[in-house]
Amino acid sequence: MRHGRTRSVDSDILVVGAGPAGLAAAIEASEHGATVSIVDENARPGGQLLKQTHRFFGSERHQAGTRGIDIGSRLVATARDRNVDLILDTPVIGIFNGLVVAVNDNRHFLSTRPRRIILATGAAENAISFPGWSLPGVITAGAAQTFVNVHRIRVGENIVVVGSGNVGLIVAYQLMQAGSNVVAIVEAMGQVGGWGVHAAKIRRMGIPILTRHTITEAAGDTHVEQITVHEVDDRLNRLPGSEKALEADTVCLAVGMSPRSHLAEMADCAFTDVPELGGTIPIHNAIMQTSIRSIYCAGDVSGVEEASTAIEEGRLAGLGAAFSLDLVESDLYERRAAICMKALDDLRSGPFGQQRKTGKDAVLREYDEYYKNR
Amino acid sequence: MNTTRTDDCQGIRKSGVLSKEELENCKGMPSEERLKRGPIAVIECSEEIPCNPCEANCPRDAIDIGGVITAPPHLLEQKCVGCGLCISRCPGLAITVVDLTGERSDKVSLPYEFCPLPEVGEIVHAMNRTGKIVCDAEVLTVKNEERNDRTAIVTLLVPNGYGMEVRFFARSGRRRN
Amino acid sequence: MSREQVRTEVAVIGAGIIGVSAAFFLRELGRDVVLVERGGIGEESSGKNAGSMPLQVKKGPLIALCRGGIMTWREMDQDFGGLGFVQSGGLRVAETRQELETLRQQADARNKLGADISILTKQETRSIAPYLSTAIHGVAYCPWDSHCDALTGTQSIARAAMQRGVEIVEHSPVMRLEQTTTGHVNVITEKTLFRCNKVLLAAGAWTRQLALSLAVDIPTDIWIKQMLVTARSERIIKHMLTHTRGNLTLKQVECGSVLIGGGWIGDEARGISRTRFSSILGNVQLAARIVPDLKRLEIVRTWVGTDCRTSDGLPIIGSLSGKEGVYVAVACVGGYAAGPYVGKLVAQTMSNGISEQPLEPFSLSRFHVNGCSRVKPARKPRPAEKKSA
Amino acid sequence: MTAAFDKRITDHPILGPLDTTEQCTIFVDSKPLIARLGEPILAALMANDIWITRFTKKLGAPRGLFCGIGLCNDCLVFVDGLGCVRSCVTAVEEDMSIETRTNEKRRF
Repeated sequence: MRHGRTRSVDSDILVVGAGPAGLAAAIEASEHGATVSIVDENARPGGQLLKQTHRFFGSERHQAGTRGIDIGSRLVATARDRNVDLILDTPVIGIFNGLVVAVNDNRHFLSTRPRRIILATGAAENAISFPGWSLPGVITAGAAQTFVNVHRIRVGENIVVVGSGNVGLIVAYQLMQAGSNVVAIVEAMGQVGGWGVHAAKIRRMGIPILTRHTITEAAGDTHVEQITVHEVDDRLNRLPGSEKALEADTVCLAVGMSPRSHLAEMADCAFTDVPELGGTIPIHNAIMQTSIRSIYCAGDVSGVEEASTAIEEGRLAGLGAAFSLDLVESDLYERRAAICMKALDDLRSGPFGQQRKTGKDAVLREYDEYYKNR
Repeated sequence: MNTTRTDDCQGIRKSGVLSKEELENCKGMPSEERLKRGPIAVIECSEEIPCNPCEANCPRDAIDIGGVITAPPHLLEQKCVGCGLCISRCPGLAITVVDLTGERSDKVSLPYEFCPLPEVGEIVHAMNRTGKIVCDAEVLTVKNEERNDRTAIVTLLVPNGYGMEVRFFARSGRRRN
Repeated sequence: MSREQVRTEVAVIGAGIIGVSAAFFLRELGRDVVLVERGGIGEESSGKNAGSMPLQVKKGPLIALCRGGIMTWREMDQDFGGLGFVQSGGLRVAETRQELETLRQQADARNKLGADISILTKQETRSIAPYLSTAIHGVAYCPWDSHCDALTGTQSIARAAMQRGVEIVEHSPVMRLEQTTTGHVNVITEKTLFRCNKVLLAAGAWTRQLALSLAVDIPTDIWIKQMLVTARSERIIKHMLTHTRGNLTLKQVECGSVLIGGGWIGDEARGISRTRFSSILGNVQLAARIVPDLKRLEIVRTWVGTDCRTSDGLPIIGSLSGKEGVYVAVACVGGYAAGPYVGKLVAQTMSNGISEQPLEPFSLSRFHVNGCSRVKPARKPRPAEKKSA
Repeated sequence: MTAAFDKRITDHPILGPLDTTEQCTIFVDSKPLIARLGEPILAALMANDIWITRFTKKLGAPRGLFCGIGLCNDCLVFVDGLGCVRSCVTAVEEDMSIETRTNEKRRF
């Protein structure tokens, strides 16, 4: 509760969040001569890239085939090269009428009124509840990834993963790499959620993917000792008598993410609900500008996708913010924006990207509506 | 737990395992004639996902994706010599190189990202696409070169007829007698 | 769209602390009661306040109401529980000699009205409250001062009322009120028409708008104020703390969190209330000056609540003259403590025509001359920055 | 936990061998334990087979790791000099004194 100013931040642009979107935004904006600071609550920059030990998809532009951890270190190195001011261990606690307030590691308030704000605050994992879900041993997939790949702690010996989206499949694989045994992946839908290549990788290791199953209980005294799963019908009703017991000490929940949009909400950004993108997100235009003209958003906070799209959105936001400060020539701005938009379209094409593309289009329409009605 | 489920033959979306038909229709699969002629890449990638490092990294331009990044890779089997460079480039670890020309055994080179790595000469349990142990295999080579960026390439010797079936292995702790 | 018609003896509008208590006591008095709420139970002022109930800061006729309130809170907590009621006794701190003198004068006046305040010197203060800053000159101690849990208080009373047979209809805004020629009052929501013999308007700051359909002006307005809560901690603060200047309330609730308030104002933009950073800062600085140990704690949450204000700081309770069967009960700043008792008194009046305490000082007619409001709406609050000066 | 297993991932196919050169001693409920310098308190606890960070006040239910990134507040512990902290995002320091709330006598 101490207060007082320990350091001043007087950059043109303040980016909140040092994940892929925030770093890309800062790099892009600084390339055009803007002074940029990034504030992040964590001790290390990189966001979720810090725990992505797998190779990324996409094209050469997205460093496809490179591991997420390495993409993260490259982004951080580039940002440092460009003199981006990285303010770590400093959670932003609020935006009050354009005044951004953070608390840095010495528990001192740090407040600044930047000319542009880029919100790249990411997403938070969803949970599902069932009897025993609060027992130690029930953790989110992200927690498993963080502890296994960043802190190098094995989170359990025999693990059940709930959810077969890409996150569930990738985390199951990484748990196996860390020497744990994945007992099964449980999926309530009738088919695997994530990409076939990830699923195939899991299956050939002998891990079953129990589609049309749901977890119904985690039992144990002070830690998970046994899991019960049930088969479900099309409407997710349990089939009586279908329960199976699985011997496991850990459950990883990989059941989707929701945008962390509190700061956008505090800043009075207008919102829309897009289930395809994880829920309520600030409306924004194609260059990621929100309904508050000085605030941009990028990455999962503007709709949950993945790191490659977050990087492209970050570039757009950084470019847009720099352009609005008259730091970019129009034709350069348009050229670069077009490249990013084309890349985003590519990443959102195909049957898996289509839904997200539809969601993003809905956000753009909402944005147009919003300005028409004002 | 029995890992083989009745829906295993229902295809990649339902089970996570490519069905026989899906494998046959997959553009990354070499023809039987080509398989008989020597080592070649087998790309088990059937879905439209945004990805093209296999195409970008093939030194012989033997993999074609085309203008749309989500198109599945097309193996140009006449150009591929089975060099195996693509194995570690595939983010989905969906590529193996098989050589079915051996007199007594087939060779399968597959990506392996676990430690400790097996030793040359070790006997392992060879597993198929559903994780079922189908035969014993002998580790022929283990390559963990820097250019493969921590994805080791393990080449297994499996009995004839298993080259297109074996896709993973588990350590058995045994060695060749 | 045709509305479902429902007959009831009494309708109460507004499920805040006064509305749920009135419904509870009306039911205890044998009445048939429907409680209609535009949102959820206790979602506005009654759920967003900090649960402070310092009797010693009240003046005039409010003292008796507040004493009754604290006794009612205690009885209800013993009866059905869940209110988080703690009669910790309260200390009102003086940071200067002049402030201590002010406290002395106020104590003399308020004790005549039953406030039971005693003044403690610096040494006496240190012996009962060593956690206070050594710079404190003295305190006024009042054994009545209490606090409760605003998150659960109104909810628990509502639950008890339901168990006793009160019907609560949530998420049903009342569109208008009508007096019928047969002497009934119609309470009209989107889906339902409640035909009742008597209606109680207990919609807090929104009562003014509600009463417009009856052509009555109830001069209240809204004050947006903010509060903070710290992470849990070992026991530091043992009393309900207030400040002579009126800009601080501090208490440590049972779970270990410290709630910090004192009427610091928040912002409002486009109908949405927001916390104001300068108010957070000022409130925190003041709290840490009074209880230095608080410097160690983390603020985990800040939020804004609303207060219904009247220009003279007193609640408005009683029947509306010329409007047969229509009653009103709205509190004022700091009215949460008195809330259940206000509900009890108005229930008695509605049911029996008389209450255990006279309600004349709180009559709406004090604002009205010939049916017209004769006072301006309450003045705007002073900017918070000045308060801490 | 049902069976003992190695909590520290000493070797990893992608991340390589674990660097344990910088260690420190922390005191958890007065017991000295070895931690890797700079790792979060919770990682140190788990490495030493402590999975419960606290019991809830109302029901006495155990809590431990859940979100791992400081959002859920399930893993709160009490640290001398710092107070109540989220153990998954607070780094250990030499001689740090940590109280897990397995001791229910402590009233939080």
